[in-house]
Order: sequence, then structure tokens, then C-alpha cells
Amino acid sequence: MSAVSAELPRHIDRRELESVVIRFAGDSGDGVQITGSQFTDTTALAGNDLATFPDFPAEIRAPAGTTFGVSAFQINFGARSIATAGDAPDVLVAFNPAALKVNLSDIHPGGLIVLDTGTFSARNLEKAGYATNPLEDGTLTKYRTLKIDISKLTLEAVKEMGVSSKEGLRCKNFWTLGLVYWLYGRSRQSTIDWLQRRFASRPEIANANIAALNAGHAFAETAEMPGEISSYVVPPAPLEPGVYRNITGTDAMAWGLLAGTQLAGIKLVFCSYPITPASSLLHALANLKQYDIVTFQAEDEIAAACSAIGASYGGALGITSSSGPGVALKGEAIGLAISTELPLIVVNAQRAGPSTGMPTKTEQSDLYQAVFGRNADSPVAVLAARSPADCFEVGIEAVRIATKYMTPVIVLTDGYIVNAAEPWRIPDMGAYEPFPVQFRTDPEGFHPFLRDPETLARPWVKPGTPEMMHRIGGIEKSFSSGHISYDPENHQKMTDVRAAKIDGIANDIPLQTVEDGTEGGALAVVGWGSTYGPISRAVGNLRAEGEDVSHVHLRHIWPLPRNLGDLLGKFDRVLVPEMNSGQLVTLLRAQYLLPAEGLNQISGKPFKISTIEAAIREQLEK
Amino acid sequence: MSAVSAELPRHIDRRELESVVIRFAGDSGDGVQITGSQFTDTTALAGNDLATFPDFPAEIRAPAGTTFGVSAFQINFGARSIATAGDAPDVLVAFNPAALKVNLSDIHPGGLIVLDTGTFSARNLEKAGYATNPLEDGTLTKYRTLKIDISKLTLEAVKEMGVSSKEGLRCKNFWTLGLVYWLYGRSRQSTIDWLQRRFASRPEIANANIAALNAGHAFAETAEMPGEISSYVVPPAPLEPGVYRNITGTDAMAWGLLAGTQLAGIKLVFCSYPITPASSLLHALANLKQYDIVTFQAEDEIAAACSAIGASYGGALGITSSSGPGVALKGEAIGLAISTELPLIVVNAQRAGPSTGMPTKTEQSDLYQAVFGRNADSPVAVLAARSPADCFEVGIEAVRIATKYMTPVIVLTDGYIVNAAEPWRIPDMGAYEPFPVQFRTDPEGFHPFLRDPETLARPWVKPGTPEMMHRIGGIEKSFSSGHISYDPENHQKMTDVRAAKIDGIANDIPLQTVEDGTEGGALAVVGWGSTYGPISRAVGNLRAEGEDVSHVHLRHIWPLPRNLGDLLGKFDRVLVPEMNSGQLVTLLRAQYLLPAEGLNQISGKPFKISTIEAAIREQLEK
Amino acid sequence: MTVQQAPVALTAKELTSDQEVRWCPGCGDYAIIKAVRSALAEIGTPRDRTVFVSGIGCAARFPYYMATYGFHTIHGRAPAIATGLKLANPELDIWVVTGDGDCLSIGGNHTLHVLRRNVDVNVLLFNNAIYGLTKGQYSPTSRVGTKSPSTPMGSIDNPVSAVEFALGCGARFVARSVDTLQKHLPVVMKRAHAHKGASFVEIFQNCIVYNDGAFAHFTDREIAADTQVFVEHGKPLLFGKDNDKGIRLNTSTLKLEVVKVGENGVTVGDILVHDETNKVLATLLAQMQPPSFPVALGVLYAEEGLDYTTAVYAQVAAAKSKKKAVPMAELLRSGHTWRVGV
Amino acid sequence: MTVQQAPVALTAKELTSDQEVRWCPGCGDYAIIKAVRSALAEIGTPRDRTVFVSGIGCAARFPYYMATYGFHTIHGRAPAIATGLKLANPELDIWVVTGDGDCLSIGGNHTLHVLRRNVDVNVLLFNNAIYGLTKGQYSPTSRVGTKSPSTPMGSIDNPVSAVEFALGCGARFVARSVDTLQKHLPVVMKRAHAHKGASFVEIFQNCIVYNDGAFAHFTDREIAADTQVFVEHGKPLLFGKDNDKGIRLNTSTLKLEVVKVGENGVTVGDILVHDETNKVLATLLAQMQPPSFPVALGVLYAEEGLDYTTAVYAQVAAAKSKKKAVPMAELLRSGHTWRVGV
Ligand SMILES: Cc1ncc(C[n+]2csc(CCOP(=O)(O)OP(=O)(O)O)c2C)c(N)n1
Ligand SMILES: Cc1ncc(C[n+]2csc(CCOP(=O)(O)OP(=O)(O)O)c2C)c(N)n1
Ligand code: SF4
Ligand code: SF4
Ligand SMILES: [Mg+2]
Ligand SMILES: [Mg+2]
Repeated sequence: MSAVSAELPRHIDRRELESVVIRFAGDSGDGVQITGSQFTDTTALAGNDLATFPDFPAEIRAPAGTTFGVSAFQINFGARSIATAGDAPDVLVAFNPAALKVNLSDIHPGGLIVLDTGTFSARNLEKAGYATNPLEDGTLTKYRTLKIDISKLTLEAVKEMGVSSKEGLRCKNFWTLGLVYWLYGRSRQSTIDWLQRRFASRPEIANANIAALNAGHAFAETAEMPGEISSYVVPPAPLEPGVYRNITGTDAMAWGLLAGTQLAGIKLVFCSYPITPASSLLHALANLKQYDIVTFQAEDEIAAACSAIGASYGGALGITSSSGPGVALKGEAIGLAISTELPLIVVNAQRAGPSTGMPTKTEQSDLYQAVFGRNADSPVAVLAARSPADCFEVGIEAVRIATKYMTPVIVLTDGYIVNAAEPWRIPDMGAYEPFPVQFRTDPEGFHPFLRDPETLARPWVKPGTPEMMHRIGGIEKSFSSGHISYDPENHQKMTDVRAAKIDGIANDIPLQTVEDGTEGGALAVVGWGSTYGPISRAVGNLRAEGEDVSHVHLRHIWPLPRNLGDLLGKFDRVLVPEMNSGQLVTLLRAQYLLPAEGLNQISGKPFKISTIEAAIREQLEK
Repeated sequence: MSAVSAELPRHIDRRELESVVIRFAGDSGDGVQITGSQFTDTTALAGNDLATFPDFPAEIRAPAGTTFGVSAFQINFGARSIATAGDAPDVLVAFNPAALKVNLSDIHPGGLIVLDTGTFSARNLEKAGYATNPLEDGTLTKYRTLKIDISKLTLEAVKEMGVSSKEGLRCKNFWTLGLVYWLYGRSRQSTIDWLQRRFASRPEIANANIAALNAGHAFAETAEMPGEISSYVVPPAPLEPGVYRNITGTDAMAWGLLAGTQLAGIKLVFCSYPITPASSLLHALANLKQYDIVTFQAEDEIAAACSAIGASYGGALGITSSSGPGVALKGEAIGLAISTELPLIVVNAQRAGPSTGMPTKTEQSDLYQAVFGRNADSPVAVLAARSPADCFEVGIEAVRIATKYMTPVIVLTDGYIVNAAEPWRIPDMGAYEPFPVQFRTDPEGFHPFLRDPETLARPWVKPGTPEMMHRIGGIEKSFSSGHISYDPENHQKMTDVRAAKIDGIANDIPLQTVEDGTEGGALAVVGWGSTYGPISRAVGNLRAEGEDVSHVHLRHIWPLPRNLGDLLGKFDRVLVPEMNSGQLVTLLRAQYLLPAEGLNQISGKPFKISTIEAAIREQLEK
Repeated sequence: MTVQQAPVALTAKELTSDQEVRWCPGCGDYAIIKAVRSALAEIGTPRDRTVFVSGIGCAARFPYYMATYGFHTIHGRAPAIATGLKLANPELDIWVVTGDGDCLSIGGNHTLHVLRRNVDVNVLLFNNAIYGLTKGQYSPTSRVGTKSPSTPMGSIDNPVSAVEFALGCGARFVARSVDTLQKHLPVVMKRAHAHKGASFVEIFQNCIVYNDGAFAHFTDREIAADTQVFVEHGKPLLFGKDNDKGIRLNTSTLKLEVVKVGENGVTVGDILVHDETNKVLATLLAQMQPPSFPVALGVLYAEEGLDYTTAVYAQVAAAKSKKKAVPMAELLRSGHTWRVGV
Repeated sequence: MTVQQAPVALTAKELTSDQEVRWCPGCGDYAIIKAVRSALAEIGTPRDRTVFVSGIGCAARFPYYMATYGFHTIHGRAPAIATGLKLANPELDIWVVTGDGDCLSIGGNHTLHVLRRNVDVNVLLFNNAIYGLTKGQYSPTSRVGTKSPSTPMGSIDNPVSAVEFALGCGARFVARSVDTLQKHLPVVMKRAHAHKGASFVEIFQNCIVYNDGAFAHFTDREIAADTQVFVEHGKPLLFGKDNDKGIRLNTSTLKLEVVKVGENGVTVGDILVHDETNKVLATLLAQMQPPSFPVALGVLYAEEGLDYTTAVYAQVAAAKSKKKAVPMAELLRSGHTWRVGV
């Protein structure tokens, strides 16, 4: 059997493409995530806009070849602005039968499937749960396929490189990447550079991978490639001028929090306990110790929240992070920060629940917990990031609010945002107004629950400040002396002032704007968090078709922007797509008595653009 | 100075009274709570309806004579149905200056104040924060006063009884009780019986107290009592015929939970961690071990919830209880019970927050926590008791729902309900339909997440059952096999079915009725929990004046009764009084888009009837 | 167990569920589950009376793979859940499977209390000195200097010793073994099972992905004889390839020392004899660490004592004999009642 | 403390806040606060560099009464909060005040970890073997059989020994004293303060309301001489009215025994000499209980070791010297970037 066979419809249109969605899928050990991120970097350098979605298996290292061990990485890139990782892949690269099995149903007919036939052994077919061989049983007739024995060709390509055959076989992802680079006319240089840096201490590995990359590229270019396929062109996107980089939500959040504390002029103390998908923020900050950051892996989430509170009491900014079940454990401690009015940031990388749920899958179902999830009347500020890069801005804003208003701020991201990457126009740091913390040092007339008349914030005093000794605690305290008080009227007053303080933040945040569309009309689609991508694309598509629909996207979940009720009131209908059973919609209905309706998807996956488009059309037809 | 002096307005009207409010107040060591409960028992025997409110100091044993050490007990009793402990006392019995200081502002002008002048020493006045002696400086001119050197008279009364003078002085509460008994024409017998039982092993103490009781009574009856005062008469209330007892919310809940598990035919395992005001339920159940109840004081609230879940997994009914901050710690574990669909009852005796707040004061601010306070989409059933006796019914209903629907049920009580007592017509146990649990024992076609088509509940299998071995856990599971599943559509289906199961409970609970008033009209006052008393009285009063106002009171907070939206829609306005910043009102607005308005009091105290009346009038005038 | 039942005939295969095992190939957990199945087959408790309760972590996946009852709960809370289960039904054989993070980081408090209360459950700690499931952060048992995603410059916390901690908590059965010791492990587990009250077994487990070789300095086959001592009640603490090394107590420093029988006049009589009822000896043994000392494996400590649920049910029985459990209707009428009307 | 400063002159009065003390009259907490004030006055750390952090309970009211910085937090979490505070500012003198419920029931896990990490804070455990603030339920240190509202028939859980637990957690400073020992207490506290790293001090405290006399069997003045032994490094473990009783190690049973000097040929030379650096000795001493043994008071164990925040900041310093903290604008441009337009 020759190493390659192609079954392609004839007369392929070699036109320029506006955008392409590729999904790489394979065993956890196949290097799928590395392949994806190399393709991403190279694509970004080529000037396309893009969005990615890494999809990790639930198991650490599932037995090779099983469906539950399949790892995937999807990238959507284009000549226009890209908002999501794409609904359905145009191209699927499947490194083994299990990867084909798991992903095939997402590919639309006519899509291109690149396969490593070398892995379609009887054993692997069985592990993937295939009774018959899909390469032969007609399963793939609807698709264009490139069936190549990549394993064999890779081993040939690296055989002179002085690596073992096990190591050699590991290069097959770069062989494949070489082929895909050729398909989209990409330069191999940045990947070659990366391999040389990465394997500086083992040059034979670097060289083998480079050889594989080049071989895959050459294979595509040469006669062995079926004649009908040539390189596609995806021209650069009209991006705003500037310096760009790729950034994941995790890195953007780490940098945003650091930038925020620098603007505030205080030390960052980050206390966390590992949990998927939140851990990566701990990892990122642990690598930034040169910025005087202290990171602390606590014994549990309660200790993480409490040590962060202790740090804030000490005059640093205590930040903690977790995912839903871990944040549930922090509720009592957050109450202490509310009562003692200490700054605190709680970053929640949401994941599918309830309970352990599906840790590696994304969801937006912790809004209730953020806004309402504590005993007693205990309002806090709640922010949500809409995309990986947006985490930078949200991180800074969280620091600003926490320190200015002496309050906990809960920041919602999710499994999609923290792992995904997008190109980011690096902002000009000089454009950010510093908001330096003023610690109180003047003992004259001091008590710890005095309030700034404008912000209603209490003074922040560092222990160690001369003559400012004072005591705080979680018992109710007197408005006028700061001492413990059980006085009924005082409790009313303190409850009211705590609420008023948080409510007042609404005066200090931008009025809600319309993302895309008009300030009123037939339908507003209101989103928050990572639904930004699919909503913006869906609304954009339908507006392009002339539909009267607008997109409103919230960063501030609590307090809500002052004008939001009025703004939404100008629309006939309000649709709220959420990756939960309808949480923001509860808030909007209760606040504004608007007949907002939910579009709810709880599948552990981001919305497809088409799902939102369909819902919008349905609303418009009502 | 003679032992007594009275300054009373002349010509007192000796008319029959319809109801009276008495507050006993004194040092924690003065036996105020015992005095109150004896008066309560005797009053109940006399056929009055009544309600009580014990008010404990925050300190264990504050230094004698200080204002923060004052303990109080208020009773409202009458010839008509009594719904609250009363707004303002008609009579204040103050055992020391601090008790006078703390309570005086609650007494309306013309009210009667009984004072022990023997305690008005310079030292005690200073400790109470009195610069001048209120007995002499005109402070009391607005009131009717009975100034008696009770201390001295008590010591005289007991001097022959063979007790030390310290022990003798401790009898002064019974001396005072004797006097108050005379004022309201009460029999001393049940108190004498109680003393004899209580001090069976120390008869000299019993006798001294009885002597004091008799002496106080005789004092009032004889010449030494100012001539103008005679006994009032509060005739029996027209109560439903039956056998009555007094009951606290704690005892009613303990018995309700026990009765529920008996009706269900399963063992009760109660796991808790002490916290004010929830601990008393643990104490009550620990005394009922003869009913095969297991009580377990866990190491913390998390362990309490988890051991209860373990017990339910084992085929008993696991019940846990706490107050707000402790319930906050249970959130993650409740999520596990939701995900594994195990029955669990979580009783929350709410107290004033946030954080430690005011542990001895009451509040209703954990509704958000109960309904929304967990990560992810994790609906549970939520019930609220309206009064001490109502805890019995709610306890049974919680067991029924938890076991029938295999779900956690959160039960909300509060500091007022658990400590207060009210007369209770003992129900006929024969009238309760048993709801025996059917454990699944049939392995045929079994998997643990099969569902009853009607209730959507999964089968409950006791470990130990032959051939039914299975595994459950907090990871998402397949609807069709019960095994772990990360399938997107399955997650949607499971999320939907969990919600549908809880929602379906609404088909199995009574439709909402109107407590007092009509099924529609100008104004509905909607309450939940312990606001029942003041709302029912306020609405009753205004309806008696011909106002168009009705009272709707919820037991089922989640799911809400099926007809509630329609019912409330028939009113022009909806007013929701709550001892929080507006939590039920959020739920109602979001569910029904009704412009319901809140009447919010967060003072750690129950509503006054007058406060609610005023708010109703205001609404009716709008 | 309160009820003694004749053991049933069971095979390892019958103890294996139909679920696909999802540990990484080469993970030490495979060896442990094999040993557990063989121990359980020998113990012969019916499968329907055996329950595995676990927290969260790689180790905690264990219950899914056993054809018994199983409950995969939440992180760190398995001891509390097992306690509740035992309270509901003291006749079950309950095994808690936990990892070093699950047991000693988030779950430390519940471990303390299940041990001090002496609840009759068997705690199996799979100690791989790493957080496996969350991809490799250091754990409370990781040695100082452990580089991990959360400690890129190396960890700085002193590790806790699982067995010293258990002893400090008041555990009455403390033992230790290694994943690869397929003969020793089942023996230790049978002892743990036979002990009435809480048993604590630390099993050194190799995480091949994130902490490969963490215990190699005393588990590697070539050096094991010199770096491990198998303690047995009543037997001298001898070890070494030629079984000629021994542990001796220096009574003046109150410290242990390794001596060689036959050298410097040392005889077997000088070697400490293991007494598993001596808690101080257990503490001394627990503290031994390579390279100066061998690692002590086997039952370090075992002390009889009333177990918790037996005491609980004795109280319930006492309550029943003291106070009559009158019918509900009567209970409601206890104390002061009065009649209105009729 | 990283920064050594000359002590300042301080009086107990200057350490007293203006808040009314709200413990029950006769509570042992009064005696303890007196001793703390006198110790702090001698230590001489400025009031503005001293912080008291507490959880919840009667004991936890402590910070309100000190004219220093103070944080009354939530139940059981003071060690975690103190750790965060120390991380933010290692130059503060931090004292954690906690009760037996706070420290060993809900807070057991944080106690474990603050001790093993060796965070430089001083933990003062006020052990009254009861839950005072919640009105008298038994606690994890209550002896078996304690009748309390939650255990009307008597408690059945084995109590945990606070100091054995602390030693098992890896604590490097463990000491013990009694509320009424007004001379001894300040000495122990000064030692705790001087110790760099986590110090753990158990103070037996009488709760006059809910557990009066719980420790009377060894604290009553009349019998104290025979029921207490004050341990001092390098000194023989002698006690008794005539200082003629001593603790000896039976080297064959590996157990301690009480002997009388002068009887049966026992000389002072036979008596164990306290070595506070010997953890096994500390464990032995911790286990001694009346009536067979006196209760050991004083510094049972003290071992030097790197404290946590020193190690943390050493890493921060190392990171700084290894990687330049480039300005934010530059950090954002690190790695791959590309220019669009312009
Ligand atoms: C409340 C909560 N916090 C954190 C996590 C994330 N988490 C899962 S397992 C684990 C630690 C695993 O380590 P270990 O217990 O040693 O088990 P191993 O995987 O090594 O067997 C963590 C932190 C979680 N699932 N739940
Ligand atoms: C989360 C939480 N759970 C429970 C409580 C109730 N609570 C307050 S103090 C306390 C125990 C007090 O005992 P201890 O720590 O020994 O202190 P003591 O009062 O005896 O000094 C408890 C259970 C609480 N405040 N918060
Ligand atoms: S990560 Fe480590 S502990 Fe977890 S399954 Fe893999 S090898 Fe085993
Ligand atoms: S209850 Fe006990 S511990 Fe608490 S203040 Fe009173 S005497 Fe002290
Ligand atoms: Mg581990
Ligand atoms: Mg205590």
C-alpha cells in the first residue's frame, strides 16, 4: 500500500478563504496541545485574527488509544475579526482512530479530514470502539479525506537523527504540522526557532522534530501530494495597528492583577489551592516572584481565602482563586471580609457542576453563587471577563474596586477563557491612571469604621503603623465608634451602609454601552463572560442580514450599570444566552421587571454561533 | 424608707383586659428565663392564648449589673388569638438598674414598671451607666411604678428556710412572680409543683422558693400593696378545643423530624456542630436516643454535613443543622448530595449577619443562601417554618420531600422561632399518612440513576443489600447507565432532569392559600417564616378596620406553589415584609415579574405590628 | 463489624467492576488495587457488605473499579462521610481510600477526628507525595525543594510525616507499606481490617507521571534490603541483605542507631524487639529516614480500644432501657398539657 | 521577626485596651491575659508591631482587650489568617489566641499546617476542655464521659492530646502551662516569642461556668507539687513537695516510671535529664497523665529550623536576582509579539 491515498472531490475551488477552523485531535501523548499552540503562534504572525479552544481529556493520562484519552485543540483564524473558536471544524486532523471517533460528528459534510492511517490497527480500532474500519466501511464518504501513514513517514524522516524509534514516533505531530503549514502557506521559521529553544539541551530531539516538520511540508509540496490540493490563502485580518501577542486568559489575568497592584502601589499576595481549571493562575503568578509577589499554596480553599484576608489586613492585596466547589468553601470567609470591610479578590474559573461535575468542561453556572451565595445580607462586587485578553482589564478593575471600596470582588472567568488564547493588541501601560492606595496613618479622630463620605469605604491601616492600634472582627460594630455593637438601629444602619457602599460602585463604572447595534429596537441579546464570542458573531451576522438585533455585554454583574434598566427597556425583547440554567436572567428580571428570556445551554461546551442565531431568529419572529 | 412606695395615677380602670404584654428583665443570674417560662405555663393553663420572646444577652455571663448582661423574657397573652410577643410591654419587671436602663425606652407612657429598689445601689447605678438615680430624678414620671425592695422582702421571707443568704437572694424572682401572679389572678400551684420536682434533691431550695412565691403573692394581696391596684382579669381565649401544650421551635422541630422519620420508617442520624442559635436542636435530639436516633457532634460543619450524607447513603436519613456561617461551610457538601441525589435535611436557624454578626439576634437573611448559595445549577427544596409550633409540620414535610424526591431539603427557622414558645394544640398523630421509604432491592435492570417516572427520583439502595453493589459520586453520570459521563448532551439532560425533579415537587404540595383576606384585591402582604405573627396581626387589625388587604404566607420557598404567580397577580400591589434587605421579594419579582415591594427591617429584632400596619397603610394610600 | 459472619469465597476477579480503569499506565495505583483485591478475597466479607469511600484525586477513583459498594465523594471529606455511613450501619466493612493531598492537606481535620474517635474504618493513604489529578503540584508530603507548577523554585514547607501525624492524632492502628510489595501489602491490609477501630495504612505509591521515583531511594529493588526494615511484633528489628543490621536504642541519648550484629560486640540480644503496643517505639520507628536509617514497614502500632460506633450504639441501647420510647402521640403529650373545650 | 529592634519600655497597663472585659467573673482567661500582658511588657515589642489574631470562642475575645493590633476572625481559621498576615508583613509579632474547639475541632487542619510550615507565629491554646461560648458542649479535649448538652449520657470520643498532636504535626516548639501559674506562664510565653518559627503553647484554663475543676486533679494547690513536673532543659525531671520524686526511663519496656530518690537505691543520677531538643522525650513527657504520672509543664520541645516567611522571602529575593522585574509594559511584550499596521 502506498503511504498516501486521497479521495477528494474533483475541481476544488482554490479561492482565498475568509476564515478556517481546524481541529487537531489525538491521544494525550500525541502533543496535540503543542501542535495547536505552534499553529496559533504562526497564524498570528501571519496577521490573521484568531481564537482557540483547547479541550483536555478528563483523565491525566488515560490508556493510549481510548476515546476518553482524546485531547483536542481547535483554532479559528481569518481575514476578518474572529470572535469564537468556530462552530464546526473545516479541517479535522485525527492522530488516531479514537480521535476520529470522538470528533467526527462535529465535522460538516465536505470537511477535510487528515488521518494517520498508521494508527488504524485492529487493536486501536477496538479501543476506539470501532467494530469495522472507518477508513473502509464508508463512514468517511461524506468528507474529503487525506489518508496518510504519517507514523511511517515520520519514522523515515527522522531515522538519521540519532533518536530512538519511540522518540522518533513522537515527532509525528510536527510532521503533520508541516503538512498543514503547507496547506495554508505558513512559514515554518517560528516553530523551528521554538523547537531549538525548547530542546536546547537535547539538540537531537529538536533536530528530529525539525526534520519531521520539514518532511511533512515537503510531502505536501511534492508529487506525493494529490494533485488537486494546493495551498489555501487566508489573507491578514484588518486588525487595529499595534503590537500584538497571543495571550491565554490565565496569563492575562495574572498580568492584570499584577498591573492592578502596581497601579495601586501595593504588594500582591496570592493564596490558592489547586483545582482544575483554576490552578494555572497560581502557576502563572508563582513564576512572577521577581515582582515581589508572594504566592502561597494553602492547605485548602478555606485557608486560601483566609490567608488572603490576613494578607489584606496586613496591607497587601490578598487574592485567592478557585473553581465552583472551592469557591463554595470560601463563602464563610468572604463574609468575614465583607463584615470587616477588607479588600479581597476571589477569582472563580467556573467549570461544569454541580459538585465535581465535569472539571475539565466549561460552564457559567456560578453567577448565583457569586451574587447571592453567602449567609446574611452580604453584597460584594462581581465582575466577569468576556475573553482571554479581557482578563487583563478585568484584573485591573478588580484591584481598583477592591482597594478603593474596601470590599471583596468576585471575578468570574471559566474553563474556556482561562485555557483559550487570542491575539491581543498590547495596551499602552501609560494610558492607565494609577489609583494609589492611601493607608491611613493619622491617629487623630481615628476609628476603623469611619467612612469616606464619597465611597463609604472605611480607612485601611497597616498593622505596624504607629499609634493606630485597633481591633476589628466579624461581630457587628458600631457605626460611630467601630466597637462591637448589638444595638438594633445600628445593625440596620450598618447593613444599609454596607449595601450602599457596594451600590455606589455603580457611580464609578462606565454606563452600559451597546456592543454592536442600536440603543433600542426589537431585540437585545444580553450576555456576560465567555458567551461574548458567539453572541457577537451571531448578532454581527444577523445585523449584516439587516436584522434589528443588538448585543449588550456586561462586565459588571454587581452592581449593575446605572443605565442598564433604561437601556434594556428600550428593546421590545431581551434574550439572555447563558451556559447555565438562567442565572443572569433571574437578576435582570428581578431588578428591572423585564420579561427577559433565557437561552440556556449546559453541556460543558461553548455556544455555537448557529445556536444563538437560531434563537435570535425565533425571538424576532415572535 | 418603707419597703414599698407606689406612685400611681388615681382611678385606675379595673376593667377586664383583652391582652397584656409583660417583659421580665434582669441580670443573667436573676433567673429571668425561668420566671418567664413559669409565667407562660401558668398562663397557658389559665386558657389564654400567648406568644413569648426570650432575649438572651450576647455574653455567657457578663459581669453582674452591666447593661450587656441583661436577659429578658417577654410574653403576650390574651383573651383573643395571639400572634406575636407584642410590640411594647404593658408591664416591665426590672430586677436591677441595668434592666431598667436597657428596656425603658420600649415601654409606652402609662405602662407599669415593677422595680426592685434594693438593687439601686450607687455601684449598680454606675454599672448601668446612670449618672443620677432614675428612681429619683424624674425619669419615671411618665410611667406607673411599683417600687419595692424585693431583695429585702425576699430575704425576710426565706430566712427560716435553712438556705444561705446567697441562695435566699436567688429566690427573688419567685417573690416577684408571686406578685405578678396576684396581679393577673393566677394560681401558684403549677409553679409550686414544678419547684418541688425541679429541686427534689434539695428540698430546702424548693421550699425557700415556694416561700418567696407565696410571700410575693401575699404582699400584693395585703395592706402593704397600694390600695389602687387590684387584680386584672384576662379571660380565656376562644381556642380550638383539644389538648394543648407549650412548645418551643426547637422541640417542635426535633419532634417533627422524629415523627417524619417514623412516618417514613427509617432511622434518623443527626450530625451537627454547635452554633448559636442552632445548637439547641442537637441538644434536644441527643435526649431522644431511646428512639434509635443517633446524634453526632462532628468536628466542624463540613464534617457534620458530610457525615449526614454518609448516613443517608447508608439508608438512614442524615440531618444536619447550623446557622448562617455554618451553613455557608456546607455548600460544597450539599452539592454532592444534589449530584448523587441523596436525601439530606439542612436546618438553618438563621441569625443576624454577615459573618459572626449578632449571634443571639434573629434575622431572615439566609434565603438567598438557601435558594442560590451553591456553585453550579444546583436546585434544592427550601421550606420555612412560620412559628415555633409550625416547626413540627415543617419537620415532617421536610422528611417527606427529602425521601420521596431523593434530594436535600433546606429548612429555614430563625433565632426567634427556635427559642420562643407558643401554645400548641397537639395534633392527632393518626391523621398523618405514613410515607414509607421503599428501598430498592431488585437487581433486575438496576442502575443507580434510573428514575421513577413520576417523581423523577432515583432508587435508594442500602449498602448491604445483596447483589445491588454500585458506585456513585459527584462526577456527572450518564442518564442511561449511571456511570461517569462527560458527554455534552447527557450533561444537559441531567441538569434538566435535576431541575425538573425539584420543580415537580410543586405538583405535590398544597396550592397557596390566603391566610386572611380575599383571593385578590388592593394589597397582598406576602411573608415567610417568623414574620407570620406580626403580619397576621397587622393584616387582621386593618381588615377589622375594613381595609382591603390580605395575608399570604409561604411555607414552600422553593419550588414555589404552582398557583402563586396567578394568585398574587390578582392583587394591585404586593408588599413583602422581611427581616432582611429583600430576598424573597427578589425571587417573586424574578419569577412572576410582579412589582412586589419590600418592607425590610434588619435590626436583629422581630417586626412590630405597628411597623407593618404603617407600611400597609402607606401602600393602600398609594 | 458488630456482626461476625463466616467469610464467603471470593476471587479477585469477582471484586473487579466492569469500569475501565483510568489511571496512567505504570501508575502505582494498579499494584495497590491488585493487593486490595487479593486481601479482600482472603478476608471474605461479602461484596455487598463492603464499601469503598474516597475523596477526590487519582487515588480516589479507586471505588469505581471495585465490584463492591462505592462512594466517590468530595475532596478531603471521605473520613467524615465514612463516619456517617458507619453510624447509619455499623455492620458494613468500610474502606477509605485517600491521597496525600486529600488526606493531609484539605482533609487533615477529618483524618484527625476519624482516628481519635476510633471509628471502625480502614484508611488507606496512597502517598505519592504529589497532587496527581490536578497535574503535579507539590503536596504536604513532598520533600523540601520539590519543583512543581506551583513551586517552580522548589517547595519550602516541611513535609508532614503521615504516620507521625496519625500517632499524634491518637490513632490506634498505624501501618506502612509500598505499592510494589505485593506480598506485604495484603498482609498489612488484613491486619488493618482485623483491627476493630480506625486503622491507618500509609502506602508509598509511585506517580510515574508527576513524581516518578519519589521513593526510589528506599524502594528500588537493589537497595531495598538495606533501606527497609519490616517490623513484626515480638521480633528483633533486623534488616539488610544478610539480615545482620539492626536497630538499637541508645538509652543515654534516647535515640535510635543502626548497628551491625557481630561488629563491635553487638549481638542479636542488643537489637530492639518490636512491640506494636508501644506508642513511643512506634514514634521512634516512624521517624526513621534514609539514608541514616531504613524505613520501617509493617504494623508500627496497634492498640485495642472501644470503637466509636460500638460506644454510640451502647448509648442508644442504654437510653432505650432507661427511658421508654413511648409512641409519638404520647411523646407529644409529655410534660405540661391542658385541655381546652370539649 | 526579621528585623531586630531594641525593646521599648511598656507596662501591662499600656497593653490594656479601653474595652470592657466580658468574660464570666472567675474565668481563667483573666489570669492568662494578665500573664500575657506582663510577658509582652518584658518582651518590649512596640504595641504597633504586635498583633493578636483569634478565631471564635470565649478565648477568642482576647484581642479586644489588648491595646495592640487585633483581628477577631472566624471559627477555627486564625492560623490561616495569621499566616497570610505574616506573609504580607514578616516584621510583625503575631500571636494566635485560640480555644480547644477553635484549635482542635474546626481548626485542626490549619493548626496542623501552620505548625508544619513553621510560620513564625505564637499559638496560645486556651484549653478548657469545653465549648464555652456556645454554652458548654464537650470539646475534642474533654475526657470520655463528659456530660454536656450535646452528650447528656456522657461523651464517648477519645480526647486528643493537644501537645501530642502538635508534635505529630511537626511543631518545633511545644510548651505547656496553667492559667493560674502567674510566674511560669510569662516565662513560657517569652520562650515562645523568642523561638523563631511556629510556637505552640497549651494553657490549661478553667471554665468556671461549664467545666469548673476540669484540671483540678493536677492544678489544685494542695496537690500540685505531686502532680506537676516543671521541665527545664538540662535539668533532671524532679518533682514532689520535697523535690525527691523523679521520672526515669525503663529501658527495657521503653516506658517512663516515677521513682523516689533515696528509695531502692535510686539516685539523682538515675533521673532523666530533660533535653528539649529530643522529640521522643517530648512525646514521652506529653503522654504522662495523672494519677500515675505528674503533668509535664514548661518547654517540652524546641528545635531550631528555618521559618516559613524567611524562606518565602528568600525565594522572592532569589527570583529578583535571577529574573529582572522588567516594567509592566515590557513584560506584556515578552515572548512572541508581532506588529500590525503602522
Ligand atoms: C474542594 C476541592 N478542592 C480542590 C480540588 C482539586 N483537586 C482534586 S484532587 C486534588 C489533589 C490530589 O492529590 P492527592 O490527594 O494526593 O491524590 P492523587 O491525585 O495524588 O492520587 C485536588 C487539589 C477539588 N476537586 N475539590
Ligand atoms: C463556623 C462556626 N461554627 C460554629 C460556631 C459556634 N461556635 C462559636 S465558639 C465555638 C466553640 C468554642 O469553644 P472553644 O474554641 O473551646 O473556645 P472557648 O469558648 O471554650 O474559649 C463554637 C462552636 C461559629 N461561631 N462559627
Ligand atoms: S497522575 Fe500519577 S498518581 Fe495519577 S494516575 Fe497518573 S501516575 Fe497515577
Ligand atoms: S463560659 Fe467559661 S470560658 Fe467562657 S468566659 Fe465563662 S468561664 Fe470563661
Ligand atoms: Mg497524591
Ligand atoms: Mg474551650
